[in-house]
Amino acid sequence: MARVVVDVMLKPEILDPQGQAVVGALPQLGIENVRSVRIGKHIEIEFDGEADLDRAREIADKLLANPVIEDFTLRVEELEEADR
Amino acid sequence: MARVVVDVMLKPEILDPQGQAVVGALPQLGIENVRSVRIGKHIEIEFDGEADLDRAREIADKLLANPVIEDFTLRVEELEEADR
Amino acid sequence: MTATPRTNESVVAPAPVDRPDEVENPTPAATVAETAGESVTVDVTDAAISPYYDEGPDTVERAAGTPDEDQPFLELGLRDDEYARIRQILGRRPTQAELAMYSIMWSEHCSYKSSKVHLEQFKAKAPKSDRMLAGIGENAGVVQISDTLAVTFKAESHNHPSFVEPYQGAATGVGGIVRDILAMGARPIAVMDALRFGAADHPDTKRVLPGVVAGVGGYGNCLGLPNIGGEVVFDPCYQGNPLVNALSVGVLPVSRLQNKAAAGTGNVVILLGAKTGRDGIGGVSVLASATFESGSEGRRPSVQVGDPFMEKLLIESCLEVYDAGLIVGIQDLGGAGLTCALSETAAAAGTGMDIDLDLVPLREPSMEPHEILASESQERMLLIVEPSKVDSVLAVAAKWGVLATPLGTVTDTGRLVIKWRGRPVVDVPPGSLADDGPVYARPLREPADLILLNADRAETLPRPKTGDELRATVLRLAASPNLCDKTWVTEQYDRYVLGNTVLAQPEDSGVIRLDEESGLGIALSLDGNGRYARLDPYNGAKLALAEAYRNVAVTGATPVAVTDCLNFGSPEDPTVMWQFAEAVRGLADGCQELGIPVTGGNVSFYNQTGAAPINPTPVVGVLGVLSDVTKRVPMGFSADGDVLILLGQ
Amino acid sequence: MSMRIGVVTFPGSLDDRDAQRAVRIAGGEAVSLWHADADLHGVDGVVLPGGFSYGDYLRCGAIARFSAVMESVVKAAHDGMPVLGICNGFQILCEAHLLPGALTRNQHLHFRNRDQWLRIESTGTAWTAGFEAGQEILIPVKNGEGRYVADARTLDELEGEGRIVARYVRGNPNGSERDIAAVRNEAGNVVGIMPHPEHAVEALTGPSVDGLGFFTSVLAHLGAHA
Ligand SMILES: Nc1ncnc2c1ncn2[C@@H]1O[C@H](COP(=O)(O)OP(=O)(O)O)[C@@H](O)[C@H]1O
Repeated sequence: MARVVVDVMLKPEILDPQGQAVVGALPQLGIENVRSVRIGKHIEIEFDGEADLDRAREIADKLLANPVIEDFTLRVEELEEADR
Repeated sequence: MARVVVDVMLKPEILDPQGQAVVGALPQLGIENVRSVRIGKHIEIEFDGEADLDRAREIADKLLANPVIEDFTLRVEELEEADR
Repeated sequence: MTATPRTNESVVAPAPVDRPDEVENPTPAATVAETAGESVTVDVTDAAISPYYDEGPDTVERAAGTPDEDQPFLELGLRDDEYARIRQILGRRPTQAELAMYSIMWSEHCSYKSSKVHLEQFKAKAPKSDRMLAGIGENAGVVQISDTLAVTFKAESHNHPSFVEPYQGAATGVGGIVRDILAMGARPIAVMDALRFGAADHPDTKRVLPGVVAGVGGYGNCLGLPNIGGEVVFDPCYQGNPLVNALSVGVLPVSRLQNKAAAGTGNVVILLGAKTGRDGIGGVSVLASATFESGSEGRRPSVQVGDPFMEKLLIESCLEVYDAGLIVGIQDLGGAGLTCALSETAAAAGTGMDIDLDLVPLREPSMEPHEILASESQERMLLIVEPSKVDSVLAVAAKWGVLATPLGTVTDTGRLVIKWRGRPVVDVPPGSLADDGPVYARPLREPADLILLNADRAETLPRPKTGDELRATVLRLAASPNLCDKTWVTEQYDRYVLGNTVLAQPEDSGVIRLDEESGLGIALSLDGNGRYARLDPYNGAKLALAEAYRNVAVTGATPVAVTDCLNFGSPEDPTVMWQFAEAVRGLADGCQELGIPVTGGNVSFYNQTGAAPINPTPVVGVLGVLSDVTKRVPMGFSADGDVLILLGQ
Repeated sequence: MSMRIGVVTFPGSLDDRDAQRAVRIAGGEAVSLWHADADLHGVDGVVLPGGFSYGDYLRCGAIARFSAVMESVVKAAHDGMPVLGICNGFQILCEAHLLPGALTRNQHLHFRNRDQWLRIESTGTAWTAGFEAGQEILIPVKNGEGRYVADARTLDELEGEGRIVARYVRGNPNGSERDIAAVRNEAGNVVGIMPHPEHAVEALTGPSVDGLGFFTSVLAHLGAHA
């Protein structure tokens, strides 16, 4: 079996307050060497049968990402039987 | 330069209303061959200098993932100069 | 309150009686299996139980043939005598699924076994009222407020789940109480929340408070229910045990009142709403470990995750079903899931049921019968429908995109028979689960330190004497977490949605308009004072009642009914039990003196950290009626030159 | 004859009844439209109300955009029908590309409900013609994802063409770029606004009655063009 993984990220020029909040909290953990944190979405799509990259791209393009503010990447991930 | 990518997903037994809502919307796009969609977070951490996997794990564990309901995976991603 | 779960709070193995030191407090670091519970740590791996079925499910037939098989009833929180009674009721050992059902329904949480004898006073002392259409024992109390309209309201706790997972714990607390209101036939129209946290600057508070507030807001806002008030109180006694009490109120035409009785042989039992998963299975997972010793990873009970969108669809479909007169009975699924809904609806009608568990839509196909029966998956309702109306009900559900699944039929056998894979795994009298649980008159003892606490009089404290001292005192008070502005919290709640909010934060009461023509409306306030109740639980409960009553009255409303949420430590501690008994007596007496009835509520025990209980915290909600909300009195001064008058001493 | 204003109910719409009430108080006839029904039932204008359409778990408005009714609304909007998107409705209009930009997570990451001052910047729309330019109004804001963003060019364009309909004043509740609270399309028939005018139409329940102006404006506009 296989699934398609779509990662959706805010475009670099769009403010990511969530990522900034994490960066802001790091000094409390004593962590000083982080330059930036960006937070996006990780989406796993499982198909009946074969992983359908074209369909997945269509879903990502129309639904999962808003092209005005977000970019996405797409990849097929092979699953072992016992995987979730 | 390198960054650490953290993917945070709800544990498999936890209800994922977000993914469920997307599955519910797919027929409106004429897509019928999707079995399931699970939605989590995709986080990119950039360090000053080397990618620091241990630090990243600590950040993921303490700030990015909620161990009661989420699991995470971690990997280093090499970046080309021009990458986002 | 009857022998039924009055709350959707997570039901796990109840505390083993007489072993108070085992009553532990959940810690966030521990696994959910150990912590999602009401009170008690059940170490799944330690349960030394032999796998006891090798050829298929533990059926009724198999149970009858293997009377001597060891059963983990102690691990499930049942006492020896309770287990013996179950065997006596059934005339055999219970099956695995039956054992799970009894352990849930006879838990403190569902059976009210420790509180029942005290709560009777609410009925006994209740003033006669012809407004009451439904009272204690129903999903929520219903009060008639005009010729055609009635209001239903109730408060409930979700304390322990909110400590484990603050956001989801609080969110599902709101979701649960809203379903109670919905089950009475009402459209939910508002929520309130009374919150207690540890010291404001404690790290745990920093973890718990933002999540709880976001959860209350996230669920209520997404459901479209205005939040019209509540409380935020900080006290170190709640450090390891915050309180999340939610109240919901709804309105219905008197003629739409619903009940939970599964009446009418041949009627169809329909499950409406979300799929069933391994949510909050808690202590019952001990049974899973009995069968699957390895690979229990994926079998761990999981935190309940709320889906307010599903709940919104559930509300709309239920209301449409009510208005079309399509159902005979309805019950929400809360803490004890299908177990409670099936047994209560059948018990209420004195009927039986034949249920096919294979029909329940599952999120995880590998679920065992006891897991399906114990699951606390949110956003589900059970409907009883005449066969000729089943199609119409399914059509309404389809319109709203909600799953609706017939699971079986009502019978006249007086037995709740549940089949799985074609064979009966449950065959019990439903009343034995719902009504005939154990009842205990637990020992009471006044706390030894009470005299000393009371001897430490406020008069001994230094008083500000100069203007500067007075100024410093006022500033300190104004800046203290318990008195300072609560906007950080209340801004996260939608108070405008539905367009009928007449008063909300920062007013003393919330006021909601019910009828745009006549201006008929209601006022609600939710109050409690744990510190006072610690010093004097009898008067502390009265004080909470009086405060809520006054808050409602000053808006111009006439107070008409009371709900409560009684948060206490372990009932096995006689001093806690004494606090509880005193508080109940105080509330019942107070209601009698004020002439308004308690119409429902909730008891939450085992709120403690180690051996230290929280301050006894009875939280009281009072409902009032305004015949014309345009005449309400807000708390702000309205015009220059207004005269100030102090009433009372 | 009173004008008919449709109010769309998506699964998860919450302020639909409030929007209907506002239409009625303004003197119009409110017509309830259903997300799965492409028929606009002959209405003269449409309101997309606030709420969490389809749960809005993925991204606000992302799924609603694909509903049957939206196809008709998009078409009618292009033909000049007045359309007002409030809060979630604004998000849907952006997702449907009837308006530029997008609404993202509030900068402070919290849901925020407060009474908010706005300045009306453009009265050249069907929904704001009844206000005075520069008029300050007080209406509730309540959202978790209300921060308006667009690229700098789009923002400059909006400013240049006078298409910013309202700005937050006396404090920006969500970090919106250039304090933008409401924008319009070129023609001025489509307006998206983050705060809630429908919650400020009665003195009893709102912080003011300033919101009524949006609804009376559109009725007057329709009357004049009838
Ligand atoms: N958790 C809460 N949820 C909703 N409203 C709250 C909450 N906590 C406080 N409030 C509201 O905020 C306002 C101020 O609260 P508080 O400072 O406790 O005032 P009071 O002492 O008059 O009750 C009140 O209107 C109260 O209802």
